[in-house]
Amino acid sequence: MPEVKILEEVCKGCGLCCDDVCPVDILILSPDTINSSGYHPTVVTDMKKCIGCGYCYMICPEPAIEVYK
Amino acid sequence: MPEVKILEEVCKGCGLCCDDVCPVDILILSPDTINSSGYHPTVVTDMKKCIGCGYCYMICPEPAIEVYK
Amino acid sequence: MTNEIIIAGFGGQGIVSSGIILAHAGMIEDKYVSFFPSYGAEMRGGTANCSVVISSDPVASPIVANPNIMIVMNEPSLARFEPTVQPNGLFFFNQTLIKSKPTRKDITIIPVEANAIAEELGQGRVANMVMLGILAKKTGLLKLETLKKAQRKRFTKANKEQLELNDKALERGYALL
Amino acid sequence: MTNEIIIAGFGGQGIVSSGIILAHAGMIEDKYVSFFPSYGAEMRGGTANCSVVISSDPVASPIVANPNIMIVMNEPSLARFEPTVQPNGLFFFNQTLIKSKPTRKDITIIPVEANAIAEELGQGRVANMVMLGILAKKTGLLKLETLKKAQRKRFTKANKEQLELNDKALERGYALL
Amino acid sequence: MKKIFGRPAGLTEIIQRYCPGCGHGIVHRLIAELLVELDIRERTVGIAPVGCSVFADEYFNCDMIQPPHGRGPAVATGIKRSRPDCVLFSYQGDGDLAAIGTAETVHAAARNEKITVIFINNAIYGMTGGQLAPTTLPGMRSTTSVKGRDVVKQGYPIKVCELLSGVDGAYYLERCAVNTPKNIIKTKKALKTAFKNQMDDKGFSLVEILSMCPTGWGVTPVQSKQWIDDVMSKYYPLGVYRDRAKEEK
Amino acid sequence: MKKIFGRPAGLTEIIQRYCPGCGHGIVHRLIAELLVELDIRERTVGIAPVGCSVFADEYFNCDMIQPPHGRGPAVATGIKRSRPDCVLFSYQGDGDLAAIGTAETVHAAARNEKITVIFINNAIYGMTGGQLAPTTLPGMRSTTSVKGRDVVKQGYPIKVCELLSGVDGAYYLERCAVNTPKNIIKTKKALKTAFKNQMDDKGFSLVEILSMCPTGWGVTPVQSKQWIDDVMSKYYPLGVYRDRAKEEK
Amino acid sequence: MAEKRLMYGNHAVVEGVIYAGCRFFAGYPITPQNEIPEYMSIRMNEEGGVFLQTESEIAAINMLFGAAAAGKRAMTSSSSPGISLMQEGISYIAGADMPVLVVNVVRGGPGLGNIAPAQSDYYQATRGGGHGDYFTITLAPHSGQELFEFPRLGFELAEKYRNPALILADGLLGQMMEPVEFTYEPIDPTSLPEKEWALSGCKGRERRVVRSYDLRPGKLEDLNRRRFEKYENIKKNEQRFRASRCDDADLVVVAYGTCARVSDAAVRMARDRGLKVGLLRPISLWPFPWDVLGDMSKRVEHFLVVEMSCGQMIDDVKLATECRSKVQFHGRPGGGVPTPPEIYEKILGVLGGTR
Amino acid sequence: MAEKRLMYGNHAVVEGVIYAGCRFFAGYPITPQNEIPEYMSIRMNEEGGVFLQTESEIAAINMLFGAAAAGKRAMTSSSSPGISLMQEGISYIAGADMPVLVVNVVRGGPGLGNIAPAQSDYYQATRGGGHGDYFTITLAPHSGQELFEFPRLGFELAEKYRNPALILADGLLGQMMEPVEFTYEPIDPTSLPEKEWALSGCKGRERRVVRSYDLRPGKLEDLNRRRFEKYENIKKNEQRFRASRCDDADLVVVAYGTCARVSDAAVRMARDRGLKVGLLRPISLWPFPWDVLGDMSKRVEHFLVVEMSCGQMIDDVKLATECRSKVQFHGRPGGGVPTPPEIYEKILGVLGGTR
Ligand SMILES: Cc1ncc(C[n+]2csc(CCOP(=O)(O)OP(=O)(O)O)c2C)c(N)n1
Ligand SMILES: Cc1ncc(C[n+]2csc(CCOP(=O)(O)OP(=O)(O)O)c2C)c(N)n1
Ligand code: SF4
Ligand code: SF4
Ligand code: SF4
Ligand code: SF4
Repeated sequence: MPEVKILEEVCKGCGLCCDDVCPVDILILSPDTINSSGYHPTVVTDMKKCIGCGYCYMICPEPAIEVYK
Repeated sequence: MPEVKILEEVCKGCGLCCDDVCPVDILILSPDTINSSGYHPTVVTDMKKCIGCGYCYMICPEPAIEVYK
Repeated sequence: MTNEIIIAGFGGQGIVSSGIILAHAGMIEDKYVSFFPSYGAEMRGGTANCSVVISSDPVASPIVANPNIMIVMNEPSLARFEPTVQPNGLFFFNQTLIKSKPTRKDITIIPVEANAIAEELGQGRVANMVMLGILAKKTGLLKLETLKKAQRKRFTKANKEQLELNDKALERGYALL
Repeated sequence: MTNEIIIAGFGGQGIVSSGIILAHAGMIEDKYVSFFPSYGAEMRGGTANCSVVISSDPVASPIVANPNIMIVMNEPSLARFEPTVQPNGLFFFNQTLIKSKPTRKDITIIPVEANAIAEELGQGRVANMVMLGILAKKTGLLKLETLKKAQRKRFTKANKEQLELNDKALERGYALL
Repeated sequence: MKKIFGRPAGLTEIIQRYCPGCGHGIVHRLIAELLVELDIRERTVGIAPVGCSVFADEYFNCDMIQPPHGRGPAVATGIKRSRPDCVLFSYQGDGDLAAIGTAETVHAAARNEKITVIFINNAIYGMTGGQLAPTTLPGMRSTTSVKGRDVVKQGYPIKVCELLSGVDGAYYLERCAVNTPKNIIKTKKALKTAFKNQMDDKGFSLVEILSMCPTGWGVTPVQSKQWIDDVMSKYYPLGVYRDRAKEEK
Repeated sequence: MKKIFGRPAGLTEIIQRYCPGCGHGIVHRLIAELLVELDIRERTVGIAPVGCSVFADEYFNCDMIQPPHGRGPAVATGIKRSRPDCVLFSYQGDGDLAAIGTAETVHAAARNEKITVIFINNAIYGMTGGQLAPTTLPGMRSTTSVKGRDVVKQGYPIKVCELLSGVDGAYYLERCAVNTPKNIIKTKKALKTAFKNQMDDKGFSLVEILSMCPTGWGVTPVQSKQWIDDVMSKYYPLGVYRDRAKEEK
Repeated sequence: MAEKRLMYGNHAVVEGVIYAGCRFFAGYPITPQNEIPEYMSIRMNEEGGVFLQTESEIAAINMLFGAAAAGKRAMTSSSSPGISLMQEGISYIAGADMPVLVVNVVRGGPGLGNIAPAQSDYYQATRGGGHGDYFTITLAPHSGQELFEFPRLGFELAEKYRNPALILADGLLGQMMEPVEFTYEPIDPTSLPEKEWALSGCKGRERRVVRSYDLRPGKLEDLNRRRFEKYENIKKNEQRFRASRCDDADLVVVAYGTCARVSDAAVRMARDRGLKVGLLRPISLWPFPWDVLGDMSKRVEHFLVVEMSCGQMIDDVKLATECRSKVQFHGRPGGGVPTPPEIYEKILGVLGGTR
Repeated sequence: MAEKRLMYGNHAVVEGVIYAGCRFFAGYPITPQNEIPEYMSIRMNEEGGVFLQTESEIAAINMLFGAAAAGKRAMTSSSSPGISLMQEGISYIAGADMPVLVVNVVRGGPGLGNIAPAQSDYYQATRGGGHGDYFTITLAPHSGQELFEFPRLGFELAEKYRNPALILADGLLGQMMEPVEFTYEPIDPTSLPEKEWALSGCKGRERRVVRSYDLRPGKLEDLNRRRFEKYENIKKNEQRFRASRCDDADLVVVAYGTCARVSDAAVRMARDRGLKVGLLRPISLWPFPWDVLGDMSKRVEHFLVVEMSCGQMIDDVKLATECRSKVQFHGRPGGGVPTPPEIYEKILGVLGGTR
């Protein structure tokens, strides 16, 4: 089962991965967390659904996302 | 009857007008004359034939040619 | 007497506006003033800060390295700017957003619930005005009325409600001490 | 002793070659020499000229303003350069092509039928060599043999016949006096 | 579990200073991936522009040089001619490449210089604060065209692929975008071709990439992504503009 | 008898310093005729390049300025924007316009600057002594390509009309020649259109003119005239490359 | 009294340019002067002037050449690397005797350097960074007020002498806000007299030519000599400076622009402690105020030159004071800005060293 | 003795460059140095080197930046206007501490000027015509022989100090023919050591970065200070000059390049007439031979500076002699070349004036 890891401190909360990029729609910007640069990083809402397509990684400018399988 | 006047001192003897430009072929570079810049200027061989088309004037870079009618 | 002020925080917290309003207020009260934004144009990200000088003498350099008055609006700026304050300086900090505590003993620490008060007034954005209010009171540097005038010079396109809200925030800050 | 030479004529008369051969010959005879072409690269048309200096001392400036030796190959150059020659200077001129007569009394005028002699030898182009020959003899500045060597350095791609023709022209010039 | 996607070895560990949602980071990563995949990282010299990506010389894990604004292709030429075995890429923004660097770009193409040019078209001057770029769309606002680009006074945008299509020397020209995963995959393919052309000693290859600049455009990152689809790529059509490898077949 | 052809009043009386058979003189005369025919001589400001025709500032009988090498279009822009009623022409050679001046040319076109550019393509640097020009043909000899232009090392020529065809702003582009009376007549027509476009406030008009440089080419004037027919115009096809007036209809 | 406005230095320049009746700007963005083209684009639009964001600094300076030749007041602004690119153009403009105004908001160099304030383009500005014998009239403002006033002065001098004028500021002056007083009425551009050399079409007059070359033998030499007569006039008439507390000074600090502000504070510190220290602030850097420094050197023992560079203006101070006084230097290169205490320390060092 | 060849100065430079082991040339034609690219195109072809005729001088200097960063000896040549266009690039190269060789065959200026020989780019060469604090090592040949030899010297100094080097010649030196002796064997470029900073791909080592900026607070200042330590070393070690007949001189003529040749003849004239006159010829213009002039000024009463300009090097002579001697000037701007009698007259004037 694939797994996505968000590097919380690297993420700038741009939200590019959260929009319509993830085919199973499991990424959102965390409303509560705030990292030390002041950004709300992405969080995974339901890891089980991840299909490991890597689209989120692909669009992440930092990259703050790793995908494992 | 049209008439062509070559400004001998202005002509640089390039010969552009003498080649196949004149439809009645009456222009040649004078082999004997030499102007003060050291050029052999164009001369008219047979003025009567001139049809006043102005082609010689047109191609002359200086212009060292005048056409009268 | 020369007052050298730094205001620091995140972009979006009205850092630049606060600085300009302070400088403007100083000008209205016929002092020598200057405002200087931090270099940022060829740098992306990070925090924002600006320098304000209000003085009885012509301003030498508008760049403040060691402020005698410091306003800190967010967590990262606390760590960065606390060490720079002059001994016996005033250190205003936004207690609502900042978890850590300043540690220096040789400066006067003034915690302010700037964002909490601003939220109370209905708009987090006016936290900076709360800060300016308390600064004016604590330092005696500027009149409250002058700050009210000055903010009107800055926000020339704001509507009446907003301007009045700003006034209120200034007043609340001014009343804190 | 410094000899300052100008050679002037139409482009195509071998002005530059003559100058370089002279300088080269001077170098072979272990004199200080220089050659300088007239500015022309950003000017079109007109006549060509060059300066040669052959001296027992290092050459100060390779640009000759007032030659003590002048070679004039065509009509327009006569008018232009006659006035520049130093008093008591030598003035060689190509009588074949030049109708006018030099008028100065304070210089030595040496008319040369350079082109006529060259045509006799079968090639108008070697008129410049005739001039170099007579110059060498008249001034005693250079040996005939050196000029022959020097022209070979200049025309590295010429065939044997041409080189020998050049030699002949040099000799004819040399023999003129 | 194995990491199947993650920071490529072609990038250094340094955290990039771009704004949130900036397209530069995406393109950086694609290049970095190719440096590894094509096994050229150790013989590559990269060129950072003057622009937001001036810091690219810190971000790419290979030899780098940072020349004057707009002169990347000239510097690349100097290096490539000196060391033909090196792989050269010149990374440039639209101010850098299509304004001040116009002559260097056109002539590197005309010389068919064997280099790879990566051209980030974000329709704005990012670094200096959002001024009009040669690629700013008609009517689009910038800090020097606050009422929108007025083509009568400020002229028409430069379309770089179209312009270079008029240059015989250019070997490969393609326009891509990095606003969606699909476009990003295409961009990577184009970049790969552009590097391969150089490795095969073919010639001048330029990939133009429509790229988000939320800060300069004054929109959110997500809006910026959408704007490329809705507006920008209509004005700057994606596709291959020159492929001499194909033409020669 | 009446003089029907002769030195036009648009030229000064000064005898031009060009080599025998040089095409510059022909183009000068055509422009000079138009200054009179279009009645614009008294409101024209002409721009001389750096090149053999640097002396054009002595030859045209109108206000003239002589700017740095390649910057004619920028200087023209400065004047035109300051005095929109003036008619501006920038006269430039291939080194001036297509080498050092590439950026200024492309961007004046992109701005659709309301000026007339007259571009003398003689495939060589005349003034400096016959070096390779950006327009020197493949295989053609010059003093810096004594064995002929090697496209692998020295790149391909720039085709200016083709290049500018990729620029949206350009309003009118035509390539002509002055090697025969017929071509000269066409050239005059093109120049007339280029001036008219400006007078009608239309926009950037450039006429490229294939022109003889017997000195630089190392041939006789008559051979040079022939070479344009036989070789040069094959490589640089004559014709209209852009005419927005027609397209708009 | 005129209205006071709290303004960015970069905005003050723009207003100064507009007030000077200039309606032609061409330039290319570069930090730390981006606020100039940005604000200028708005102001020129309001005033019906020409605003051109160019493809490069080279295009910009040449557009100025054109606009000036057309008889118009024309200006550009940039920062160090961009000004380097303009050197050929400036040399041409000087060679054609055309008046233009160039503003350099200097940053740290060489190369890309940084965007911090600097004074390391002094040589370039005062010695002609371009080729050939020429000078540009160079003014060094030290406040928002002068940034507003110097564009007018610059144009007036440029036109009076038909020569390019330069304003040498720095990132600190450009990006700071200060009160600025609009001390005079805006000039109506249509009220400026037509230039008798301007290109405008030759209707009703002889044709005119603007050029910077003369290939006829000796002619360029004559032209250069005439230009240097003009330069002698400028040197005689236009040396500008502000001297404060110099009358009884044992030590005079020489500093311009930002360094003059900072030095002024240091001098005040020194005076507070009873030290006889003064400040000479060159306002025109070319012509440099040689004369006043020459005079002063007859009675002042020490000069301390303070620059944000490794030492450039110091050449002129030495040349002006002709070895009559001791000339010391304090410099901060690469974007460093000196502080008053730092300069005060240096003053103490110099004075201490002699006691 | 090595073979002597009668050569154009411009060709001598080319052979000097080839003999120095340089195999990279990029440049753009301009009179009076067109023979350099022309002959270079042939020689580089023969030697398998790189010859690039560029689209502009800006492209050329930046190609040099690239080639130098790649660790290769690289050179360009141009004349005044073209060198002005290179100022930004040279500033970057200096800021990145890269060695390149630039030849300026100076012509009359400013602007398009003319194509006659001149020395009016002295300021630009020695004061850094570009922005920021930097200097370029500047050599002034006065003969075909030195035009052949100085490229090697230039590269060696440039590499030793990692700094651009400049050869300042003029149209007279470039276009005259003189005998040139090939005094040393050509250097095989493959024998030159690899630079430990060159860009070549990071195989087997840390990656390398060549840049001229540092935006971190204070860092650029440090970098500049370190560069100025380097400059102090250069000043200490590399002042080059030729002094002749100076030992007993009452008057020393100071002149470089063409003016030195001409002055030498004038000095000989003066000596012939029993006047105690000498010649000091600066060979390095930066670093200027301050020290020897400083020494001389302790015993020489008069200096006469001769330049083909309105007076630029005279600043350095004044700074070096520190008012101990009288410094006079004779100049010919705009392409004028002084003659020996003219300088001799001036010498008489100076000496006469004191008797
Ligand atoms: C010679 C010169 N001119 C201007 C600048 C200022 N400058 C820095 S980056 C830039 C443009 C940036 O825009 P772009 O190339 O589109 O890149 P982006 O920042 O958008 O990625 C400019 C004008 C400079 N550094 N040097
Ligand atoms: C900045 C600068 N670089 C180079 C030159 C030298 N230069 C003068 S004219 C010219 C090129 C001439 O060729 P072209 O433009 O084709 O005109 P042509 O002479 O053939 O008519 C060059 C390179 C110069 N004057 N200024
Ligand atoms: S006018 Fe026509 S016919 Fe008469 S000479 Fe000229 S070309 Fe010949
Ligand atoms: S075209 Fe003109 S210059 Fe040439 S030969 Fe004929 S008349 Fe003479
Ligand atoms: S300004 Fe634009 S291009 Fe620059 S970092 Fe921000 S988003 Fe990216
Ligand atoms: S060199 Fe060529 S372009 Fe120049 S004048 Fe001669 S023929 Fe004409």
